[in-house]
Amino acid sequence: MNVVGYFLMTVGSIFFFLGGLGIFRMPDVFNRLQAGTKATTLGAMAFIVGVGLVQPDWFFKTLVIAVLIAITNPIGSSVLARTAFRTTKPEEGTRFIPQGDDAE
Amino acid sequence: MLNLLVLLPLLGVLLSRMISTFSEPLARWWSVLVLGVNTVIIASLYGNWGSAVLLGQVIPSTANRPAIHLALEINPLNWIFALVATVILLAVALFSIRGMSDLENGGKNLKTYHVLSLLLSTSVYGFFLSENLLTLFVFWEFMTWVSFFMVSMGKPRSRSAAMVFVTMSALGAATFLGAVAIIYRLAGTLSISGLSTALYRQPAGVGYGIMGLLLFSALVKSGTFPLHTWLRKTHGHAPNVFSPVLSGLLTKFGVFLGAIVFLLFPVMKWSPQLFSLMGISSFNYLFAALGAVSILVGTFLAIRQEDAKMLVAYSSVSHAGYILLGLAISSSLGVAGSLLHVMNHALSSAAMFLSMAAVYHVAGTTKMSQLGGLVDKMPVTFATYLIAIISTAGIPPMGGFVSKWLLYQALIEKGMIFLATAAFIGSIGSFLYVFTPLAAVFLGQRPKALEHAKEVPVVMQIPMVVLSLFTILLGVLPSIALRWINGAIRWIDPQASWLTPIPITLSKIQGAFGAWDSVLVFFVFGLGVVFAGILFYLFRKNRRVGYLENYTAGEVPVEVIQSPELYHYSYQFYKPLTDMYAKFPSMEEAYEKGIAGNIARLAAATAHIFYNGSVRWSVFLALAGTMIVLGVR
Amino acid sequence: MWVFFVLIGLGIFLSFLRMILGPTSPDRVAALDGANIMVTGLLVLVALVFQNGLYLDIALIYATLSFVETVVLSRYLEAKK
Amino acid sequence: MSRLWAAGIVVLIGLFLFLFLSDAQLGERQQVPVSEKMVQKNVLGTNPGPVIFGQSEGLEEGSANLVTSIVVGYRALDTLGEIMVLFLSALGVGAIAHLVWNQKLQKEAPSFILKTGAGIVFPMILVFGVYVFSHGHLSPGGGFQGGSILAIGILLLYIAFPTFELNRVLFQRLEGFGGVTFVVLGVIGALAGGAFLFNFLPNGVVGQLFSAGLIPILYLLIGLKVGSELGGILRNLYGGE
Amino acid sequence: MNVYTAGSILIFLLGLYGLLAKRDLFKMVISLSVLDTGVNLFLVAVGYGSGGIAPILTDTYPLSVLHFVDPLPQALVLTSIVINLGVTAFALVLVARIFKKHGTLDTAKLWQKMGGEEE
Amino acid sequence: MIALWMTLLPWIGALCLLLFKGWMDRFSRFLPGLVAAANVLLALLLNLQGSQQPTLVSLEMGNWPAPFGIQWVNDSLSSFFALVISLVLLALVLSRGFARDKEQQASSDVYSSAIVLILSGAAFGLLFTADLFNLFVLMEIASISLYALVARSRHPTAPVASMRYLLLGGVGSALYLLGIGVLYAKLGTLNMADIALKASSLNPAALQLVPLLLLLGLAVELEMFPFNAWVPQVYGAGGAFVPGFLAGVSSPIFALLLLRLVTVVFPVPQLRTVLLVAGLLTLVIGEFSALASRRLLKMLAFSSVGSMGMFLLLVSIPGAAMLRSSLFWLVMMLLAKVPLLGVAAYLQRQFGTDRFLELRGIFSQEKSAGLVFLLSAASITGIPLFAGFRAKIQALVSLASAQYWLLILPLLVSVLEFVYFFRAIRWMGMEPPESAGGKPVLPGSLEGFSRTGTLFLFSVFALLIVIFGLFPQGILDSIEVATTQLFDPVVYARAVLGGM
Amino acid sequence: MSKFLWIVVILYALWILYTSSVALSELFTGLVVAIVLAVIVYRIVPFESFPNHFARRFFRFWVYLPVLLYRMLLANVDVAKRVLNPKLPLNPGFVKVRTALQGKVSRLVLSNSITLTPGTLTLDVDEKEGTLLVHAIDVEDGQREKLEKKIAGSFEPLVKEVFE
Ligand code: NA
Ligand code: NA
Repeated sequence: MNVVGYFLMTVGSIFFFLGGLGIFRMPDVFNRLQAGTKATTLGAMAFIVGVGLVQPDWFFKTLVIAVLIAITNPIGSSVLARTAFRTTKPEEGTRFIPQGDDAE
Repeated sequence: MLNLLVLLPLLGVLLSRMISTFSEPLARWWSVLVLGVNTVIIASLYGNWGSAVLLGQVIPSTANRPAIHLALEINPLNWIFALVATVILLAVALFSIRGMSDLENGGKNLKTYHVLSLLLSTSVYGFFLSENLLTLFVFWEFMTWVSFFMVSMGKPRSRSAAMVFVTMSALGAATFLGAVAIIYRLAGTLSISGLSTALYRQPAGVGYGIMGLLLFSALVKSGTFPLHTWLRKTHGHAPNVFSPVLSGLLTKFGVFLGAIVFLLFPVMKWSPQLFSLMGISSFNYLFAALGAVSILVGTFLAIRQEDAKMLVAYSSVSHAGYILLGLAISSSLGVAGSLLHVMNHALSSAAMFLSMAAVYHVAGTTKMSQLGGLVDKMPVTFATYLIAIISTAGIPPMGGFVSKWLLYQALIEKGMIFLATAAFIGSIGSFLYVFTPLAAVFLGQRPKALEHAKEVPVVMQIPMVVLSLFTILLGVLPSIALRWINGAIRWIDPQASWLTPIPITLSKIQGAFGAWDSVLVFFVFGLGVVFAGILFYLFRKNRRVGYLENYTAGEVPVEVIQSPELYHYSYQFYKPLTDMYAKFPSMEEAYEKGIAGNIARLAAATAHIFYNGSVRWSVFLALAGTMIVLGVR
Repeated sequence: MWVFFVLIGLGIFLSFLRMILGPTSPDRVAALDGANIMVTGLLVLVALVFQNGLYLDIALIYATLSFVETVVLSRYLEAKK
Repeated sequence: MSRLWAAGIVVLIGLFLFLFLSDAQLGERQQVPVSEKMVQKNVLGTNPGPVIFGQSEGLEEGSANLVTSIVVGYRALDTLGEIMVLFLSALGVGAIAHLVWNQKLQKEAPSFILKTGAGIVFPMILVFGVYVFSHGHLSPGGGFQGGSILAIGILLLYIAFPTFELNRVLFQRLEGFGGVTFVVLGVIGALAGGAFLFNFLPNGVVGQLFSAGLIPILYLLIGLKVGSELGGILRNLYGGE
Repeated sequence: MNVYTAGSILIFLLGLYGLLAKRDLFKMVISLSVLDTGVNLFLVAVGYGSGGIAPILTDTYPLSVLHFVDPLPQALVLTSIVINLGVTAFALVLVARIFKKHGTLDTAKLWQKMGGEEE
Repeated sequence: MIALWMTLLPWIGALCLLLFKGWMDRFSRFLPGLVAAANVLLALLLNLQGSQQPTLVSLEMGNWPAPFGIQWVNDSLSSFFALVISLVLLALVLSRGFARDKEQQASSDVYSSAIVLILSGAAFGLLFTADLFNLFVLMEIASISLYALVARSRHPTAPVASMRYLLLGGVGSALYLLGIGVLYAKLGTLNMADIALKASSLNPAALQLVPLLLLLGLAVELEMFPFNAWVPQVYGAGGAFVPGFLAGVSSPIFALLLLRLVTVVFPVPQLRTVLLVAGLLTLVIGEFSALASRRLLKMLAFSSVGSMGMFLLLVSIPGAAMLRSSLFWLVMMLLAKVPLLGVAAYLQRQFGTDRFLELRGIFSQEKSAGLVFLLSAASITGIPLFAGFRAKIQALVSLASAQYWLLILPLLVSVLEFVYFFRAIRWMGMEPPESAGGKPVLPGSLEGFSRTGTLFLFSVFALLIVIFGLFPQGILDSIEVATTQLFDPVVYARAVLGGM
Repeated sequence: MSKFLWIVVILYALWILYTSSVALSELFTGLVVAIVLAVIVYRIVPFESFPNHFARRFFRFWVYLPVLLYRMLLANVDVAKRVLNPKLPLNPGFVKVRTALQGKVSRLVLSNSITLTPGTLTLDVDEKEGTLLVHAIDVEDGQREKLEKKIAGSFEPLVKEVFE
């Protein structure tokens, strides 16, 4: 149990780091959000549940936190992305592929 | 009995308001009645010296000092002042029965005026009969407030005059309160008659400090140089019937305070070793000199005035100077002269203002250039004015001469040549200025508008006549008053060598250098006057030449058309003389524009610097304050 | 244990850099959002280190707050535009 | 006034403060008698030994969170004051907010994701809020924190649904209810124990949900009050009226 | 004085600086809340003993004789935070009100705008 | 418990206004008045209790003894001032009720009524509390209420005035809290009595820093220079309640707190030095600024600053006599300032302005307002036999017995005071009215019962000024008892700390 | 099961999980809280109810979850690659993706799933059109149908079975 827990924590923290790196390095806000959201969500889930496994008393609590993050983080990112879409210009070369009907 | 003197007018106020709702004229008579009763009481109190508590603790008692009450006292010194006060108040009240035309015409609320005048009387009785300095102050402030409103009831510019009055009074009050606080700390008592004993062992510096503070307010109130500037404006714009009270009485508040300071704070006791000048302490000499300057300034400024009321106002400055001079010399002759002069000046200046009010009543103005030739229209008024100015100028046989004679005796006794010269110049000057109104108002050519002028009603004549009679009496038999004054001198310090009663008989006064037989002089002068009168009557001219007709015969200057009074001979009557000191900077202007203006500017700057609209600046100030407070260590 | 601290700390640090650098407001908010999730993780780690479950409560609340914060800021930016 | 001035003043204040504080030797305090006794729950001098989580019973003060035992126990009056402050703030905002906003702050319609997401997250937030103020005596939470979380939930609703309008009068009554009940409980304490805010309920076992007497109840009221107050403030900020 | 105290005082000073140097009322209000935060941190720092544990009895720290952090300053800070929150909320609405009324938040301009109404 | 009820009652009232929102809105107009009247009764009861035997009653909140719990102490000083302040509050609340706008929404009236109620509760709490942090909380309640009330005023500068007040108040309370922090770090207690006993064990730096920080915290409400830049605008924003409250309730209360701080808790010489300098500056700058004011409310605001300066000056000097005169000064000034500000606010409301030049000759039309103004001005300038004179003479005697030079500035500025009050009377009372009817009157100007009621309230104060001027013995006796108690910190500490 | 009961159950479950306590007091409080809150949030919660096939939905959920987790893992590996190797070609673009899902919750779950899976991020859902606006790191050749399939195709049926 402990081993699994620490493994998850390790994976989680690595994803945290990667998320940070992604937020830092990616070229525009959408790419940053992409990298950031995926990495931090999975990172948080893994890490927090990992802690829950290391300390089994807390397992359910950590589960609740993980679920909360899993629900809220993508929503937050989507909302922010829409804001970015409406307020900023994406990186050069970004294409817009509309629905068939819109194109005509 | 003593308390009645204050309570009666105070109760009278309430009744006066009630009476005036039925009948306003009746309220005028009511005032006369109240003041009459008070006069009787004061007269009857002579010799029944004592004190009474009016109201409970003003300063509560503490472990080691007794409480200070609002209390009254009557003693030989303040009885004299009270007597003068009640006579003048009564005279003015009587005169007011018909003499308030300026107020009536101005549409002023006479009901309010009666209330105010009774309140003012209350303050006057209370002030002169105070048992302690705090009571004195109470009635003093009382008087200031009431006067503020009474002055404001005058001509349109009287409001700003009242502001000047209040400002000066407040200054005086501030120094007075400072002195009171210090005395209370030192002595634990404020009782006037006990001051001398209570302050006996204090260091000289403190003593002079207190005296300086008190004298400052005395100078303000008495209108003595250099704090005389408020008098002109206030008198010039105050209601006519208020001027005699203001000049004859209210300036005596300051004199009374000066008397307390010089007579009950004996400097000699405190510091005999203090550098002395001409036989008196240099402190006293300073104030004597101030008195002398005041005489000169008052005289020269009076000479320059175009308005009879303002002229009399400045004459008050010069007379305050005489009184201060005598008190500051603090010799028996000086003190007696001063106290006598208080009576003389009160009577004569009240009489002068009343006659001016009478002229106003008839002519609607006191501007000399618009008046003239009233002598045969208003003989009683003319006589009153004539007697008053003779007394004022210090010419025998009127009372004014006797007091001035005593003062000269005192000056010469001490060998004060400079001061005596100043006083003498003042006397000469007063001949000049009292003559201007005499000539311009009563003599000379009568303007067309005054052809149908009539003498004032009898009720107004009575007080003028009575005051004139008193003036003459004080000239003929000054010994009556001097007996009272000797009583006061004895009361002030029974053992003192510096202050002893002056030797008098019924008709004779013994000075330092000779005696004065007033009765004899009176008869001599009386004969002279009668003789001159007969001559005047016999060789009277039949026709007079109008000066306006003569002067405008040729090319008419533009100014003449605009203001013919430029050619009235009273206009710039002493021009060659006044030109000599016209360039002299005006103290009034220096005070108003200089000091008051600068204070106003300073105040505006303060408000602007610390309380401007900037939010950031407020934060800055607060934090700077924090910084400084934290930096205190 | 310090490995976790270092990794998460670096992640937060990088996010903060992005927050400072911007360049657009959504960039900063995105970085803040990312950092907040990492802080949540950090709080859970602190709970483990101190063996004190109370920090989990704090982490939960922090996660909730961070979501609302992100949403509010995005809506604010949208409204401001 | 330039920044330089500002900096100068601040530096000087800082300097003085630092000098004072270093001279005052803040760290020197050896014992804090007041707090020590509060921690031991022995202010009245009746508690014989140490307090043990999950075991000690009938203590003078039954909260496991020592901060809570001060905030809602030993110094509960401050907390009454504190909720009055928040109450005032809500009143003040309510009193001038109608002079501020005439139109809705929100121009853009919110996204579907936000609307739907808010509908799901909001109930969770409420649960957490209630958890926080109902466990205030056992955890770092408390009425104020819980109430704030409730208000955060309301904020989310406002953000997500531009047409959302909370029932203002109901919320104000809730505010009033929370406050009045707090005071009434305090007065009941006075009747029962002779002192305002006397904890007249049994304290139970330290660490259990139903323990610490009045504290959970007070925290519930505070939570309600704070939640509705902050909600009301948000409502006003969000362009009510 | 330890590093926490010093740090909190620095934050306090930062708030002071903001209050002094900023001309925008909104920023001044924010500075005020920074200032308050500094003071609150100071209170916490004052009660903080090194190695102290959060003053809550739990399964893991079940005994009151343990070395808990002084809870009283924390309780005070809790109250103080709420108060600051109340003040700040009100202040922000006030800022909005001022902006609506005068059209600016710049203190210098506000001063000018109000100049006529001042005296 | 009576003391506590004086706070609880208004607070319950405020909470009930919202609890029964919608049902009680009409009632909201009268509730503050009712509560204020009840508080007057409570205060009377408190004083009756005290008159049997002057004791210190310590209220232990939650039965927690000092210094652990919060203590409220009801001594002679606080009971006496509770009575005074409850009376002032009653007048202010009633005049506020009279001045209510007809077109004003009932709901916003609920808000401000609730705020006023909370404010009054906090005011009494400040009088009684013996705990420095509880004091902070109550102080914040009072300040926030005032910020809110000022912000609600319709005067054009009101929001900015409120903002300025808020920013300065915020700085002040932060400094106060910092002081509490240092104090707690050193002594580990917040109870005033406990601190009084332990203060001597503080090291010199702490003993200096703590009182200074606490003083800085109170300075804003004490209207102490340079923390009083908010004063003119906040008073100037007018209203029937706020200026009167500031001058008649809040500054006296904070003055009392300062007194306790200086005499009971920290009798430190440095503190007195700061108070001396600050007092002189406050006095002089306040009075000078008053001289420069062309608006009545601002002039009165500055005058209020000046009298607080005098108070600070008096407090800065040790000794029972000084204490007595400072308390007396406080009461007498309060009695005059409330009607003055009331009349000013009334005039501002009726005629849409409070500039002297625009109010020329207004008293010929508003006779009773004029009379009230006149009597109160007479008192505040220290015209003999008005209440203010008693205070002034005592203060001067006290100052003289400390240092002669202390007399100089107070006396000089008293001349200024004379001048600006007389100037106001001259413009409003003596000058002939100049097209007074031409001014636009506010839509909500008072008529009929409201007008009579408002004027009646302040006439009562004017009457009190005259009565207390002639017969001040009652107040003097109360103050004497209070001073004696205040001067025995050990008794205070024993009473508060019980058997400790 | 009615919507109300669903809400109560979910909230109660949340409470029990979070408190992790079987003490009666906690259970009781939780129940009360769940019921009271359910009343409050009843109108706000976006789903109407899940009327039938509860067991099947529950089973399908456990199919959906591993798929999601697996895709998330893939996504993170992808992120790792791109972050660590910035030279990887980026070919970003916005795509409107049509969805057959009708329910609010299911659409939300879909959009969240898309966000968490490799290279894509949902920006918005157009309720009327039934389309999702998606940002994709690599839009390849810009073929919409292909992209649609790639982005939504794998999740749509799973989500439909669980949440619709
Ligand atoms: Na708690
Ligand atoms: Na708590």
